[in-house]
Parts: sequence; C-alpha cells; structure tokens
Amino acid sequence: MTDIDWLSKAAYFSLTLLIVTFYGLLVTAFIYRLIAKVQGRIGIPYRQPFINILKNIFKRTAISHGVMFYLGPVFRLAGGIGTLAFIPVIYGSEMFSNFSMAGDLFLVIYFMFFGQLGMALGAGESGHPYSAIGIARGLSQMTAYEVPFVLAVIAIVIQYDTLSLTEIVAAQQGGWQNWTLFTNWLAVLAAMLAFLGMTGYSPFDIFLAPQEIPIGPPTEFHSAYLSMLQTNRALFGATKLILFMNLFFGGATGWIELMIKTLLIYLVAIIVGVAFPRFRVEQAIRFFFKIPTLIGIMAIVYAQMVFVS
Amino acid sequence: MIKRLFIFMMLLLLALIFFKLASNYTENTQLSKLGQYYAEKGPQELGAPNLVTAVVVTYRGLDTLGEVTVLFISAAGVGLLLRRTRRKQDDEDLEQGDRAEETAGVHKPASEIVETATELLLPMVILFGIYVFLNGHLSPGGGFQGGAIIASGTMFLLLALPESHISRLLIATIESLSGFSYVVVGVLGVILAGGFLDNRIMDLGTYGSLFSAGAIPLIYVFVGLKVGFELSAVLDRFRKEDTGPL
Amino acid sequence: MSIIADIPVSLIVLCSGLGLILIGLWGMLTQRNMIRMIVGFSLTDTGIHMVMVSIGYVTGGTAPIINDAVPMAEAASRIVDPVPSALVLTAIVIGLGVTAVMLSFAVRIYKARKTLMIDECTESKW
Amino acid sequence: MVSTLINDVLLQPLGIYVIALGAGFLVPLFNRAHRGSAILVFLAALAAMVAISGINLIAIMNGAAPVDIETAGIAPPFSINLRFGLYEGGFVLAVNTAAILAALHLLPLLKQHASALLLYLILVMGINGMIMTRDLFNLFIFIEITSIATYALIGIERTGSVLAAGFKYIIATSIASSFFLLGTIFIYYQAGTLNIDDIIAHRHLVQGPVGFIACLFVLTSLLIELKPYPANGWGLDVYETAPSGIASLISVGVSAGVFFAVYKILPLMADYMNSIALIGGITFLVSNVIGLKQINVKRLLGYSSIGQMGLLTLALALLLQLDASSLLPLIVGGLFINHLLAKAGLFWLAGIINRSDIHDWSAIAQRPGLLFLLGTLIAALIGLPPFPGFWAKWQLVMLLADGGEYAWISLLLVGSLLEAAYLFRWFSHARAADENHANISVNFWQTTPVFIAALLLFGTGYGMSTVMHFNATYMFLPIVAGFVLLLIDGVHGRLKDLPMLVIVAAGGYWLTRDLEGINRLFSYLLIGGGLLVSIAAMYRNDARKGFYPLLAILLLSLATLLHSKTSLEFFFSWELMTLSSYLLVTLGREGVKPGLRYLLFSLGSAYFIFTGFAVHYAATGSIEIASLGASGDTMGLVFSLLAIGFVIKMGGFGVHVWLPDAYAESNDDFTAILSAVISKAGVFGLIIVAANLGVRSDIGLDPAYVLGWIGILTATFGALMAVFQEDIKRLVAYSSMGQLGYIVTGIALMSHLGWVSALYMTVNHFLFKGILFLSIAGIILRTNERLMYKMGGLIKNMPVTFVFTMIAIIAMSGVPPLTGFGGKWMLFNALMDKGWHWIAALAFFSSAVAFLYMFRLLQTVFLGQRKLEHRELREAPIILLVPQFVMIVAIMIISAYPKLLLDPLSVAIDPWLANTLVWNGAALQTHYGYWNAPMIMMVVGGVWMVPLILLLLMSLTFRIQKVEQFNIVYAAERPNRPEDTHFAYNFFAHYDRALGFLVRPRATAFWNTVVEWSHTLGSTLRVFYNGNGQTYALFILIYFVAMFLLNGGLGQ
Repeated sequence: MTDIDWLSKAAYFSLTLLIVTFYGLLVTAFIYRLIAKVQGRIGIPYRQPFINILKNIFKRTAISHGVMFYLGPVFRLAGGIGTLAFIPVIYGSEMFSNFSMAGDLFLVIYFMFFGQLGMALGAGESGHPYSAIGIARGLSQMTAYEVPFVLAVIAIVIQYDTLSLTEIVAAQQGGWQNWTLFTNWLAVLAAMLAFLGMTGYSPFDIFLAPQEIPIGPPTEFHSAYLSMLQTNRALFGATKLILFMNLFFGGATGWIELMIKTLLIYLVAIIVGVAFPRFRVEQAIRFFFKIPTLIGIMAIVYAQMVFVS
Repeated sequence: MIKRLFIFMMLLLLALIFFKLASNYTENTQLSKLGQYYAEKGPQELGAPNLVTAVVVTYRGLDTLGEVTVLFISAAGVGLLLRRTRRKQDDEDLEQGDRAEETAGVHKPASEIVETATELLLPMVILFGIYVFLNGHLSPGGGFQGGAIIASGTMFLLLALPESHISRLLIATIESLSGFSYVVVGVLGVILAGGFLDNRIMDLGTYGSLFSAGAIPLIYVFVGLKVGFELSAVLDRFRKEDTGPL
Repeated sequence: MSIIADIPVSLIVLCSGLGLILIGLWGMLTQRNMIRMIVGFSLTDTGIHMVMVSIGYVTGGTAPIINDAVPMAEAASRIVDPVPSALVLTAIVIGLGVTAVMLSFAVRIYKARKTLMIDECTESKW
Repeated sequence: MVSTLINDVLLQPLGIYVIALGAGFLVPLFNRAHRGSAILVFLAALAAMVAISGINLIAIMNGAAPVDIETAGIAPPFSINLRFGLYEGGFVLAVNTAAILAALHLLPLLKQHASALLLYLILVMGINGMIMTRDLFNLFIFIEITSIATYALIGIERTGSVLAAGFKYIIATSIASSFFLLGTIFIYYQAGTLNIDDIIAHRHLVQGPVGFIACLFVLTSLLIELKPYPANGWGLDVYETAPSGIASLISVGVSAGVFFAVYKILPLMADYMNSIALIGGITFLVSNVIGLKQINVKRLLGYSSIGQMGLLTLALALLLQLDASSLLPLIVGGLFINHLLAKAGLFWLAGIINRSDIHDWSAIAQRPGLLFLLGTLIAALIGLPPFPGFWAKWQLVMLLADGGEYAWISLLLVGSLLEAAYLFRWFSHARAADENHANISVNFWQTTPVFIAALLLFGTGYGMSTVMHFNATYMFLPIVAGFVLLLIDGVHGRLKDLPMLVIVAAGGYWLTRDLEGINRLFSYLLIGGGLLVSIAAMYRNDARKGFYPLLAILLLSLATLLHSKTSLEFFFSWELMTLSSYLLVTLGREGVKPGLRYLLFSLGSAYFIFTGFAVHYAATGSIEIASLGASGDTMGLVFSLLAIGFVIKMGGFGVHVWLPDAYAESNDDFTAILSAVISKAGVFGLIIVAANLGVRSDIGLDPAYVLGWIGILTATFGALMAVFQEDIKRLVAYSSMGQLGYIVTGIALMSHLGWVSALYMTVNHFLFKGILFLSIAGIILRTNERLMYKMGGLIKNMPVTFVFTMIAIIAMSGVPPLTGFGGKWMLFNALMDKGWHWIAALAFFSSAVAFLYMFRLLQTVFLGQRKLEHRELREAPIILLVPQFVMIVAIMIISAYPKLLLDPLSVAIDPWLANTLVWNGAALQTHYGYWNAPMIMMVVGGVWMVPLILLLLMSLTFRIQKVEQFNIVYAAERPNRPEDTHFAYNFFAHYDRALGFLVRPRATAFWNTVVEWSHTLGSTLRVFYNGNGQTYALFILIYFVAMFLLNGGLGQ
C-alpha cells in the first residue's frame, strides 16, 4: 500500500474528477429544466451551467476582504474534490477507486465538513452578516440531518460488518435483491430523508435561500470565486450522490449505471423539493429529530436483530 | 404553658429515675473498702483522731488543695466581675442613672443593738474560728469550718458597720501567702516524706494532742486563714461592688 | 409510727435529698428571675449534699473520730464512712464558689440591662 | 534539697500543679508590687508548664515508664494519684501549648487585671488536672476549677450579651456537674472506692439499676460538657460572645479535658458505647448542617468546634468498639491536635480581625499574610493534606471500612463536606476584594500565635506522616517548593516564573524519572505540558502574589500523583492538587465564588475516591494501588466509587456545574492549565482504575457501560451548552467538558482500541485546548472583553492568533487531516467493535453539534465586522504565542505520523490489554476499516493545492484590491455601526428554539435545590437555639432522660 504509484493514481483521479464534474453540471442543468417544466417555464439550455462558470472565471471584478476570504472557495472546492478522492467510484475498477485506500466511510463523512468549514470562514471574513446567518442556519440544519444519516450508516455498518466503502459495495453485488435498499430499507429511508436536508433543496433550503438574493454564504463571492463555488456545487452534489449510491443502491460497475442511479436518487430530492414549501430552520431541525430519527433507530434495532449473531 | 407541662413531664421522668435509685438503695451495714482502711490504718498512719480530717487533709489532700483553689478563684472571679468600672472608660451598658446611685451611699446604718453586739461578739467569733481550725484534727471542725466562722464575723462587721473599711491589701497578702505556703508544705511532703501533701513531714507527736498529726494543724491554719479571708473578701465585694482598687 | 421507724434513717435523708434536687431543678427551669434560678441551684446543690451524706451512713454508726468514745480497735465497726463526709465538705465549698460567681453575674446583668429575667437575655441565638 | 526540689517536683508532672498554683497564689502580690512582674510570672509559669509536659512526654516517648504521681505518700486507691502516660502527656502538652499561645493573644486583655492572670493560670491547671487525675471525685474538682475559672474569664468584658451568655453557660454546666457528682457518689456507694482504676477493676460491683443510673449520670454529664446536639445552645452563645482567646481555650482546652475524662471512664461504659457513637455522630453532622446558615464568624467557629468534638467522640467510641485502641494516638490524637491548633488559630484570627460578619472579612482581602494563615487553618480543619487531620481521617476511614461501618463513613464524609462548605465560604468572603471595606491594621505580635499554630500544624502533619510510614521526603516536595517560592513572592511578577519553571522542572524530573508505562506517558503530558503552558504565564506583568508558589505546588503535586504507589500517596497528592488549584481559581477576576463551587465538587469527588480506596482496603488489607484488582466481590463497588470520583473531577454530566464558572473566572493563563493539564489528572485516575479494575473479566460490565453513557452524555450536553454561550471562556469551558466526555467513553470501553483512542484524545485535547485558552488569553489581554459579540474582525489585528486558533479548532473538530480525526475514528471503531451502537450514534451527533460552537468562536471573534475601538490592537504577546507554536508543531507532526504517538500509547496499555492495533505500513487497520494518516495528509494537501493554484493563476489577471470594512453588498454605504452589522449575539437563536429545551440549566437548578434544602434543614435543626437559658437547661434534662430511656433504663 505504501508503494502506490502516485503519478498514475493522480492521473486516474483527474479523469474521475473531470467526468464527475461534467456529469454534475449536466445534472444541474437537467434539474433546472425539470423544475422549469413543472412550473410551466422553458428553463435553461444544457450548456448554461458551463457558460456560467466560464463567464465567471473571466470576470474582472477583483476585490478581496482578506486572506481567509480568498481561501474560502479554495477550501470549498478542495473539500469537494477530496471527498470524491476518498470514494471508490466504480466497483471493480482499480482505475476509478481513487484514493479510497487512505480511509474508510468514516473518513468520507468527516471530510465532507472540510469544505464547509473553510467556506464558512471565507464567507465570515467578508463581514457580511447574511453570510454568517446563512452559515449558522446551515450548520444547525446539518447537525439535525446528520442524526438520521448516521443512524442509517451505523445500521449498515452493523449489517456489512465493515466501514470500507469498497467492501460495502462488494456486499451488494449479485443482483438488485442484495442492495441495501432491499436488505435494510429502513436505513435507506432514514438516509434518504437525511439526503433531502443534505442537498439543500426545498423544503430545507433556507440556509441558501436561492430566491432571495443576496442571502447565504456565497453572498460576497463573485467572479472567479463564484465560479469555483459553482463548480464545487455540481461536483460535491454528484459526489454525495455517488456516496449514497455506494451505500444503499448497490454501487455501480460502470459509468452508465452510475449516472442512471445517481440521477434517480437526485430526482427524489427534486420531486420532494418541487412539492413542498420551505421550512424554517428550527422546523427543519425538529422534523429531522422526529420521524427520520425514529426510522433510523428502528433501522439499527432491525440491524442488531438480524445481522448481529 | 406547654413548656411548663413539658418541664413537669421531664421532672416526672427524672423522679422516676430517682425512684429507681432510692428503691434499690439499702443502707450500708459496714464500711466501704476505703472507709475500712481509713478506720483501721488512719490513726496510726497519720496520727489524727478525726478521720474526716485525715481524709480531707492527707488522703484526699489534693481535693482539698483543689477546694482551696476553687474558693480562691471564685473570690478572684467575683472580684473580676464586680470590679469598679473606670469612670473615664465609658462602659456602654452602664447608664447614667447607675452612676448617681453608685456614688451616693445607699447603706442605712445599723441599729445600736447590732452595733454593740458586734463589738462584743466579734473577737469571740474570730477566736472561736481559730479554735475550730486549730483543733480540726482532734474534733469536728477544721480549716473550712473555722474559716467560715471567721467570715461570719466579717459578715457581722459588715452588717453592723456598713461603712467599715476592710483592707484589701491585707486580705490579698494573707490569701496569697497562705495559699502559697500550703503549696510549699505540699512540696515539702515530696522532699521530706512520701509524697505531695504528705503530712508526715513533721513529727506525728502524741496522738490526740494539739500539736500532733504532723503538718495537719499547720495546713489547717493556712486553710483556715485563707478561707476566712477569702470569704470575707467575697462578702466585701458584694457589699458594695464598685469600690476598692483593681 | 412503726412503719416510719422501719425505714432506715439514711433512706429518709436520701429521699429528701433527691426531692430537694427535683425542687431545685423545677426552680431553675421555671423561674425566669435569675436570682430565683440561683436559689434553685442552691437547693439542688444542698439536695446532692444530703444524698452524699446519706450514702456514707452505716447502720448504727457514729462520727468517725477515734478517741475515747470510739477506741481504735472497734473503729471499723462503729463509725460511719468518713469519705462521704470529706467529699461533702469539698462539695459544699465548690457549691459556694459557683453560687458566688452566679450571683456576681446576676448583679452585672442587672447593671447592664436593668432586668433579671432570663428570657430577656436571648440576643445570641441560632 | 534544691536539686531534689527541681528533680523530684518541678521537673515532674507534679511540677505543673505546683508551679501553676504557686504562681497563681502569688500573682496578686506580684501585681501589687509591680504590674510587669506579675505578667512575667504568669508567662514564666505557662512556659514552665509547657516545658515540663514536653520534657516528660519526650522521656516517655523514648521509652521511660509512665509517671504515676501518688500523693500523701500512700498508695492508691487510698489516696489520690495522677498519671502522666503517653496519652495524658500528649494531651497535656497540646493543651498547654495552646494555652500559652492563647495567653499571648489575650495578653492585652489579661494584663489589665491581675485576677484574670491568676484565673487563666488556674484554668489551664484545671484542664491539666482533668487529664491527669485518676480519681473520680478529684476529676469533679478539676472540672469545677476549670468551670469556675472559665465563668469568671467569660465575664471579663462585662457587656450585656457576654454576661447573658455566661449565665446560661453557668446554669447548664452546673446542672451537668451536679449530676456528675450524684453519679460519682452512687458509684462510690457500690464500688466502695473512688479511684478510677480501682472502679474499673471492680466494675462487676457497679451493677443493677443503681450502677446503671450512676454510670449514666457520670457519662451523660461529661458528654453534655462536650456540647452534644441539641443540648449545646449555651456553648454556642459563649463561643459567639466571649473574647476570642477565651473562646479558643474553651473550644480546644476545656473540651480536651472533658474529652479525656470521657476516655478515662469509658471502660465502665461498655453498655453505652452505641449511644456515645450516636451522640458524637449526630452532633458532628447536625452542627455542620446548621453551620451552613451561620454568618457570624465566632458562632460559625462554635458550630465547627462542637462538630469537631462530636467527631472526636465518635472516633473514640468507634475505635474502642472496633477493638482498635492501638490506633488511638494516630486517629484520636491526630484529630485532636488538628482541631486544637486549627480551631484555636481561627479563634485568634477572628479576634484579631474583629469582624463578626463573614461578609466583612473582605477587609483582609489585600493582606496575603493573613489570608495565608486563614487558608492554612481552614484547610487543616477540613482535613486536607499535609495537616494532621488528613492522616487521622484517612486512618479512621480505613479502619471503619475494615469494620464494615459504611454508614459512619458516609456520615463522616458528608459532615466534612458540609464543614468545608461553610468554612471555605468564609474564606471566600475574605478573598473577595471589596473597596467598601477599609483595610485593617494588624499588630504583628498579635498574629504571632496564629502563625505559630499554622507552623505547628505543618510540623505535626509532617510528624504524623512519618509515623504512618509515609515516604514523606518526596511527597512533601510540592509544599517545600511552594514555601521556597513564597520567599521570593515579593519580586516582580515575570521574574518569578523562571524560578518556578526551574524548580518544577527539576522536581518533576526527579519525581518522575523512574516511571514506566502509563505513568510515564502522563508525566510527559502533565509535567512537560504543564511547564510548557506555564511559560505563557509571563505575559502578565503584575505582581501575581501567590500565583507562582501555588502553581509550583499544583504541578509538583501532579508529579507526586504520578509517582504514587499506594492509595494514601495518591489521595494525598490528589487533595493537595485540589487545594492548590482551588486557590489558583480564586486568584481570578471573579474567581472566588466559582472557586468555592469548584472546591466543593472537587472535595466531593475526593471523598468518593477516598471511600473507594477504603472499600478496597477493607477487602484486601492493602493500600497498594497495584492490588486494586484483588478486591474480590467488592470490585464493582470500588470501581464505581472511584469512577464517580474521577468523573466528577472531569466535569461529568450532571456534576459539571462547577466547571464553566471555574474555567471562565480563573486567570486566563491558568484556565489553559486547568483545562489542558489538570483535567488530565482525572483521566489518569480513571485509567489507573480502569487498568486495575475495569478490564478484569470478573467485574461486571455494567459499571463500565454506565460510565460509557455518562461519558457520551457529557460530550453531547457539553457541546450543546457550548453552542449557546456568549462568553468566549465559557464556550471553550463547555467544550472542554464535552471533549472529556469522549475520553471517558473511550476508557469505559475497556478495550485496547478504546484506550488508545482515549489516550490519543487526551494528548490531542491537551494540545488544542492549550492553544485555544492561550489564544483566548491573548485576545482578552488585548480587547479586555470576554463577550464574543463585542469582538469581531480580529483576524486583521491578530492573524497569528487566528491561524493558531483555526488549526486548534480543526484539530478539535475531527475534520481530516488533523489529529482530531484519528481520535474520533478510533473511538467509533472501538464503539462498533464493542457493539455500543447507540453511544456511537450520540458520539456522532455531538461531534456535529461541536461544529456549531467551533464555527461561532472563529466567526464572531476573528471574522465579521471589526469594532472601531479595536482598530489599533496588536498581536498577542510573543510569550503567549511561543507555547502555542510548539503545540501547533506537535499537532502537525502527529497528524501526519500518528504512529509516533500511537506506538508508545499502545505499549503503555499492553500490560493490561493485548495489543489489537494492526499496522499495514502506515495504515492502521481495525476490524471495520482502515486509516492511513500520511496518505490522507498527502491527498488533502494535494487536493487543496489544486484550487489554490487555480485561483492564483486566475488572480494573475485580477487587480486585487483590498476593500474597506463596509464595502460589502450594502454598496459601500455604512449601514450602521459595526456592532449592528456583526452577526454574533445569540448566534444560534434558531437552534435554541429547536433544541434549547435540552440545555435549560437543570443540573444547576438541582444543585441549587440541594443547597437550599440543606439550608432549610439547617434552619429547622437550629430552632432549639432560641437563646433562652432555661430552654437550654431543659434540653440538658431531656438528655439525661433520653439517655436513660434509650438505653433501656425502664427495664433495669
């Protein structure tokens, strides 16, 4: 393990990164179009997210509130890339297993905080109160949806007796009936409810508040900073989808399978988001502590009864 | 009222305890071990016919020294408590009215009969006191009794002549010296005889005579003097508390 | 008459002494006037002295003075116990000393606050 | 003849009487001749009494036979004899020493009246007599001599209240002694003798109802003289009103005499032993409960005195019941000498300061010398080391445990805790500086007796330690070091830090040089870490009186703690640590009140530990820590007691209420030591206990599982409470509590991985909390503010501090790649391994909650809008940054190469738990997963560089310009002042609306209720003290009747 070929690993990972980012941006466009369709609008063209990023990169307004402000998007993007780096993307492919040998599921979950923390600090230095408000709300909501998510994770760790993502995926191979979705649907239900909060779509989108510009952490970021944030939003979103896919939906043995599965997972959040109005933060917190937590607890009880000999 | 009832109940219970004591009491028909020893050995050992005196002065001499001490300190205590309030130093609790009362003589002079009787009896009372303590080892009586008789003489004097002056210096000197001498005699017991307060530092003399029983008469002289003067001092203090030095 | 005569003399003294103690205690506990409380104490004290004396009595005994009246040889069987007599002598003097100090406290308390009532001297409590 | 006089009389114990009486009789004459000569005679006589008792006691201790003084040249029982044996000698010497010191204290009053001089002399002689006489009636006489002299001396000042109190005292004691006389004469009636030895030899004669009642009268009257509850109001009134010197003599001298008299007659009282113990116990407990309500200093001391006498009586009765009279000198003697010196000293101090209300004692807040004396005496009275009471209580509790008397142990410890509460509350008031009170001037000579008493306490404490075969030379090193530093305490503040560091480093090295295993690890952490953090103390330039000596004591007591082989050494160091850290807490701004709470909880914790050790001793007869595992059936109990103790000290859930305030109000640099270093002592204790007890298979798992839950609840609630703090230090304090919770859980796992994670987190906690609190110290130094919303934007002024803080926070949060992740990862793995899934879930939740407060700290202090008045602030002083930098380097190294740390940790645990760490190259593998720290570091570094380089490349095209403070989307118009633009106050209001109900201060409310109830109980129990002398007298009567009825008098 120590003698890994860093160069080829890095090259393979760059490829993964490119594919996932590209895919993430496409999905973003697709989702916007879908929402527009539901609301009776035409929506954006598929190229729009790519154009946005390129446009922002080359925008010339260049101000800085200080070093930390400057580093915020860097942290944010590094968080997204790093999370992806620790997830094996395609099952059975050494090429797309990335750096998953460095750590297990636990590492991934904790590394997801890395970008958020850096971003929060960067936004904080801007001095804009809305940034701080957004972060405070986002963090609070995070503590709440983490609960059902973690309960679900513990349930499947009990189930598969491992923390290694590769092994978890391996255990789900051999047909759809082996997916966690079907072997431990309670855990999946809890995790999917948590997923709603994680994606930041309605009804759990108050910390971003996309409609009421300018509110939320990216308030003060523009131009190149914004482009990095937008890239990360697509990348990180896709990464989380891949994580969920690996944990609960049998992973993927090829890119096509991956894209179909992740899109379907994403659609869950979108459908709920289109259908429900927005929660206030404390309502969201209370929500997660009720039904989803209960389901998560049941999932663990179930796992303890069934899988612990 | 409830409190009174409660007190009554408690005393009733105490009476029950006392009843248990009394009902289980039978009169002694023979002497206790100590009594037996004193009765049999006392006369030879100490040479004092009055066994009570032998017990008081020698066998339980330490008690007696303590007793003298008690008297000494209660006299001192009374003196300390009833000492004169210094005029300059304002005692908060002392109100203006008292001072007037203090300064004015409030004692009525005694009647002529009392005065005369006192003049007549006083020397005899004192003489009797001296007799009692000198013969303490022979007959009923002793230092305390004699001292008390002397003090009663003082009482006489104070009743008859309320304004009469009793020398504090004299009292202090005598009580100090006699007390100290008592201790010295006691120590001599260690050096010359068997132990502290042993009366056999002097010859036991002829059994039943005045100058016998070793140091007992000597001790009784000191005790008598001391008691007499101390009681007198106490009486004097109470007579008119805020006078005299100290 | 005979019933009384049968009761040992020392028991009578003993019971009187115990009774005196109770009376004295009653006085100390119920009389609010300090002088009366002191009187109560004196009664108790005297009661105790009586008890002490009664304890020393030996049936038919006489004063423990060994002279012509009580020869040395018969002493042990004819005299009362000299020890309680010696003790009571001491106890009396001690009682006297305590009484004297008590009285001087009473005098000073009266000087200080113009009252002798014990229940008016309750400023230190709890 | 002269030589006979000197050798046979004056140098013998008899000389005490001869000299006292001779001098007493002559004082009036000397006084008339020349006042000065009377005083001279008086003092010379007292000195001679001390000398005689001293010489004779030394002779006896060197093997001479006990001296029997026979009077009248006739053998007892036919004459009175006195005895001067070992016990008598000890008591007499102690009383005489106290008496001469009290005389020095009282001299200004005494010398006004010659009769006072002689009364005092004879009073002391009376006490000597009570101790030495072997004759029952003679005992009565000495009691009366003592009493009458006391009466007279009480009345020396003649104010209304003291006279009234004195009269009540006379009535009460004269009733008691009347009954004594009555009992004596009836004993004589039955036994035919008055000699105590003779009576004991013929005790079969003392029988039947008469014997029963006679013994009852004698015993009860003596007990009443000891002022048992509730028949003791008269004593309290005198303690309150009498001159302090007299009160001290009543408290320590007269009581000592009576106590010894009780001891003498006890062989007759076998039937009454239970009653005696009960009376002693109740009196001890109840007086201390009532003491809680007391604010009058001298009455407070009165309650304490009565309580202490109760304790002595209890100890005496229990010792005899348990057939352990060989321990009398150690336990009863130790308690007695402790009470004697400490209580007398306190009374004298009360007399010198002359403030009756404890609230007025802030008058001495600026007088370190007086505070030192007050603190020493109070600490001694509570039984803290190194004073005699500590040793005695230790021995007593061990003995009681051995005898299975656990109810008495609880009573003893609860009572001691209550006593500590009110005595240290008094000390707190004295500590609290208050400008309203003018400083007082104190005569140097007046304080000399107090000072001597304090010194004697130290001396006797040391002496007792040698008697107990306690390896004293090194255990006393902390105290010696403290004294040495005290000598240079007048020097400028910064200059004192260096000697302190040198002494602690040398002493610490010397003490810990031979340690191995876990102890060695902790010695690096506690001593090395403590020294590192202490360097920062130099950042302050004020005098810091007392700070450095106390810090040296604290750090060195940690070293002795690590060095401890026996539970006694451990407890000694633990208590020393408690005391010194308490005093250091009180040095803080508003540290006095939180300090008291800290102390009480620490003492409570110490008492749990104490009891645990006692149970262990009872089970094994050993005090070796290494033998803890041999406790047999009681193992679970020992483990639980010790664990509770350590958890309290670590601020466990429910008993954490002391923690936030103590941390917040201490000096800022000391908070760093408190959190980073001292809290680790609890970890050490817990791991020692776990190692010796917890890991054994024959202990039920249940206590450990409960401990695991306690740990995780602590973590969760610590984090939740930290979220809602506005005060930066309180925030980090709650965070400390939470982080320690994880460690507790890790230890509770009782698995190799669990322990490795616990130790790893311990090291990590030291590093990041050290950095955080030192950073905070710098921030507070610069801003003079503790509320976070009053800060903001400080990154501009203090960039280095910001970076350090940020790294510390990342290390704390568990975000990879820094150290925190490893701890969380191992803990989670270990929890899953053990099957503690629910705890794992909560651990996850609480670490998520922790993000809230961590972000808040960074955001509201360093980011956001800077206040106008903070524009000119400078970076924190370099001396604060240096230790932080060292710790940052350590964090970075451990982050990249955790193996460097994990290997020694694993080796240290090996003796108890088999190594389960599997290394695959640099990766650590467990049953569940794997963790390759160097690789993670590489990957994270790599992925971090990518966007950074990207941004740098892009920014080549920028013309970066720094914007003004308000140049945000408000379009560069200042909306208002920075205060309104800085979102910081009530940062998590929404979270409070959602989850705030969880963190309403229930624990505080609970403990407040406990306090309130104890006070209510105190008020209820003291209703008997209505101030009426007749009520007091009635209670005495009731006592007699009750004793009669309780001991089955009706059936006799």
